[in-house]
Amino acid sequence: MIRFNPDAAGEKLLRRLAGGTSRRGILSRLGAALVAAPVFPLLPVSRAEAAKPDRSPEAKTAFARSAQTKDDTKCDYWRYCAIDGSLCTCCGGGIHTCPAGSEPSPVSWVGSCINPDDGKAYMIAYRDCCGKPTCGQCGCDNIDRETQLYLPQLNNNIIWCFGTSSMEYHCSTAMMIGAA
Amino acid sequence: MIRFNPDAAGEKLLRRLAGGTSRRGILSRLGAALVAAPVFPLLPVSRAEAAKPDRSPEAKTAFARSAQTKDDTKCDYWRYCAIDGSLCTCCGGGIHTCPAGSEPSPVSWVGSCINPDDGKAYMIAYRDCCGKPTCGQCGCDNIDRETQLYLPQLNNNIIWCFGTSSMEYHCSTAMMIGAA
Amino acid sequence: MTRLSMVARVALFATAAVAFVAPVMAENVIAEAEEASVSTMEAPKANWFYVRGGWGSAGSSIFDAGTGKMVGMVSTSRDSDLAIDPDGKFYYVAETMWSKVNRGTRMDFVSVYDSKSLKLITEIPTPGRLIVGGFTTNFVLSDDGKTAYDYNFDPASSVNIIDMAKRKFVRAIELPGCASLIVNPGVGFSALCADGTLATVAVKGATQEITRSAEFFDAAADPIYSNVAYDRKKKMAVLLSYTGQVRTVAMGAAPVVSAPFSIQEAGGMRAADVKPLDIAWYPGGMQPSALHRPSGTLWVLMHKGEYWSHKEGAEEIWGLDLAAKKLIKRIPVKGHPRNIEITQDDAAMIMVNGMENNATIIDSKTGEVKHEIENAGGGLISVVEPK
Amino acid sequence: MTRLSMVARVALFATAAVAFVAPVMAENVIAEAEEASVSTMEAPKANWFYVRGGWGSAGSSIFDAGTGKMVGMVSTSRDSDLAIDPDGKFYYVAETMWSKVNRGTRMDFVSVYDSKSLKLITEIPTPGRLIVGGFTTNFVLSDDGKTAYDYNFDPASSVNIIDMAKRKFVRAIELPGCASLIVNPGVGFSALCADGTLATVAVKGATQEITRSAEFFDAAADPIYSNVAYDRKKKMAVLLSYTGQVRTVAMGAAPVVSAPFSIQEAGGMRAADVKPLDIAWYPGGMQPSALHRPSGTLWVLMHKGEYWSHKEGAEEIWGLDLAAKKLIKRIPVKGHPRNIEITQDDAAMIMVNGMENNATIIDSKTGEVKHEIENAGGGLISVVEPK
Repeated sequence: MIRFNPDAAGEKLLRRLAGGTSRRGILSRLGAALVAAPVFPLLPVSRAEAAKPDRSPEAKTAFARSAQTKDDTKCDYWRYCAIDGSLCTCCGGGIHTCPAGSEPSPVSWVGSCINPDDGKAYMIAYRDCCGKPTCGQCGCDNIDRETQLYLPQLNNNIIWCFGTSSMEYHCSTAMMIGAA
Repeated sequence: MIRFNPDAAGEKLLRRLAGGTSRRGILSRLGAALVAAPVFPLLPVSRAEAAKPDRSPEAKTAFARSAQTKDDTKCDYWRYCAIDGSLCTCCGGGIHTCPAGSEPSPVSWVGSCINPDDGKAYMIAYRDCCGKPTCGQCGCDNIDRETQLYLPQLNNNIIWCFGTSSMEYHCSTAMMIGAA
Repeated sequence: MTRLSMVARVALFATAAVAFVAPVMAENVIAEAEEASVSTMEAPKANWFYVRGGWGSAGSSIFDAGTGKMVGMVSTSRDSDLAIDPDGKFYYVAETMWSKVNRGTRMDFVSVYDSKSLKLITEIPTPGRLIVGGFTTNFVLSDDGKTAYDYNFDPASSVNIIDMAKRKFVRAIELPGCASLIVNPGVGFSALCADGTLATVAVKGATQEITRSAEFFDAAADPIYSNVAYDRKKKMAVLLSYTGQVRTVAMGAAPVVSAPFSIQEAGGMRAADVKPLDIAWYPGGMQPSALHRPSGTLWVLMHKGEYWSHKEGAEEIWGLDLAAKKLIKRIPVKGHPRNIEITQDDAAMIMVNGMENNATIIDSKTGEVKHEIENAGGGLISVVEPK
Repeated sequence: MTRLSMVARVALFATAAVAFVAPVMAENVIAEAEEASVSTMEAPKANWFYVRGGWGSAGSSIFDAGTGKMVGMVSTSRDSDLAIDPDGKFYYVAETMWSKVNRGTRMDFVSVYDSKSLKLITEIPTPGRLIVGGFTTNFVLSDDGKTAYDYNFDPASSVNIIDMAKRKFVRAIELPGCASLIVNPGVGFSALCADGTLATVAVKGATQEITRSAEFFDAAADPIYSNVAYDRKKKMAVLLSYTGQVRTVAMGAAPVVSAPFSIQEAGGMRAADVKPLDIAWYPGGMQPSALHRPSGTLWVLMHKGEYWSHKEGAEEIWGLDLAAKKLIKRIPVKGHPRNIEITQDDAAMIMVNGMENNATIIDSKTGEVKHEIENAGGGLISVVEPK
């Protein structure tokens, strides 16, 4: 089983996109990041690595301070720190399950959210479910560390229905990738 | 100039649709009425004929009692007694003018409305303007003598965009036909 | 661009491949990456409401009457009509599309969805249909689910017959002056007509015979709501007029229309009439009544007002025992709802909704509000009819 | 059905024929039947606001800032982008459609509308575009209106170059890691990049040269809003970051980015920073700032809060003199608007709108609310830019 290395990917990778100095290097990495994102959700993370200390600043956002871990049909559920759209959990789907008749996008945007139960940051992939009209239930727009179009994997306005048979937006899931 | 005969068409014609006894006759007349409607708006009416006494019951509806004749961008403007939709007067059009880029439907539903200034009933053709997205301004749904689908020219739910290049509904006009 | 697209495609394959890897449950792996999946629906259930969104909406949300939760959505494009296969295997959507959304080539068809996967199975092209929202009687299925009748208006009236077993359009029958289709088992269908009659179309292979009842209502003075309820088991339709006159129709080759009775008189009040100025309780809304078939109770959205207020939202829901012709319940209701439906099980749960897109689920036995659902949709409500 | 259709066609001809009959004004004819007509627009005016409907909307309503009245609508299908021809002759809409509304074949093109008749003139096919709502910098026109740059993301970044004079797609340029296009007169275009630089694409016939500025912002820690304002006359762009850092950019082959200054410091407060917990005034919204080009004033939607609240609706509108780096006005505002734009005339009328689809027109000089428009639309606002 491949293990997810949060120092090589995840938050640090995303930070590096903005903080590096070699332009060519950054460009090629950014290109890779765009397409590598869909692979993230499939890599388990070991407890040892996930157990690293809380890495601010996002630990202290207003969202993180009031987030809960009990009800994933509410906007303040901890994984939804950067979600925008209808929660699939309110639409007949689940936290990582698209409602019947819709199709999960193979690519996604991501967020780095704090689980209040252990105080640790996890990387979350927001996969849109596509191919049906907007669900309309439980509309949320949380924006912890959400950025603009030039950093698209951290932007929550884009309709992430690439690679699906229809680009109609139905709802959004919040899949655990691993520790961030 | 052809003169409009309110005894041969208009309200009486519509009443006759429901009140006749010869089934075949009614059927053929109804078929004709459906397609004859668009011709109504083009026939002027003489004052003599329009000056007939107020013919109830519609004279006394709640709408008729509170209708006004000054502002055709309000739902209570007298001609709007059976309109459903956005008023074209609020959308860049006029009482009988479609907003730029939209197209008047050649057929329409009709209403019989009282002008409070003279207390008389007039027949109004509600022509939809078609081919653009819904205007969204000044939504009204007035229902004096509005009926159901089997009397379609008196039903205001149908999208009356027949014979236009697009059936997208934009807004509704209220054209004077003549005395009812 | 080419290079990146290739990488993207590789990534897609990677996703598919890893999906077959078994999850690792070992204690030292806590934050296991999750897999994307797609849920499956149950077959249509008696306690589900199918709620159309507001004007222009493209979906019908399904809510469970017990939990008040959304369980799925059927794609119902703007001004389309939904019908539920009596066997529960399919959803049928009669719809109209243009090749460029609001322009281009018009296409009319019935889309067939698998009721469990909600995947589109096929489309059955038809010659056209009436484009209107808010009516239940433009697209109806025969009791056995094998034939669909799809009303067309262009602006001449006709009915398209569709063979749902063979999934193909059969032929159109002209029907000037009539609309509001009621299935007529073993015969074909019936329809309300502008001359105050009920037309019955006996479909016989490639021909049909159209007969008319005697005139029994005044389509201009006291119209019958187009949204007629039909009871498959009793082969009975229930008609409600603007003033609150209620009639039942025993369907058949020569349907028998009962004498009317007044919903107000059934409640001990004087009957309402067609004269404005008089104040009375009137039915109102787009979908103003719902028939609970097992108990033979008609639930009607009622409001105080004058005549010609037939679309007005409700202040009360009235429960009418059709056999006894007695008003058995009055339930006050908030939000001026314009649509009502009731589940066809013993729970008999009512849903109402209105212009604000919110829905309320009410226990018809107690009048108790069970669920209030924001943004549920403001359009037509459908339920599964008992076969 | 055939017979009736024929009659219908005859009726249409009748309509057209009688339209030529002169109106009779004689005293004895009072209730003359009216003729249907279609209005014509004026060319795009400096005091018009083009307001996109909410999510999923298919139209942009045009409101006159003086009267607050709607004067027309441009068809802008879901998630399309609107651009106004600098010569005022055309509206351009970059859009994406499917052949069956939500399924079928994808088509991307730029629709060209005559600005006076609002009739569709032609469609210019393109290879694709980013489907997203709420951004001004995905579809931009060169100052002379002859070239359009249309951002694509699939999910690799590129820019489609479209010759608007010849009305054809020219070619696509790959631009990984950058978006938010700014036209760069005589050069091509520039774009903000994830590495904190500004990329400049010098388009030279069939080739291009892409250069980068030095890094000047942190795209993850303090992003610059994608909705960058650009001043054609001054050939200057204005950049606003989440914390309220303001920079101007002198466009050119090697754009010059000014040193940033803090909008809060310009108002005598301490600068806001990226640490949560601290409370400060922050910019917020989808379209959080509007540039009044004639006066060099930036109007910004501001709210009190913590960092990472960059989409939050406004409590105040701040007017910032860019040259003096001084806050010159604070206007309290209701309804938590998320979009702002300002007319480019001396009247300098502000429009704001928000989630409730209502718009407010405010006199920027007095802060007075001039018009409140219900259901105006909750999306992006556009104005005519001075040529």
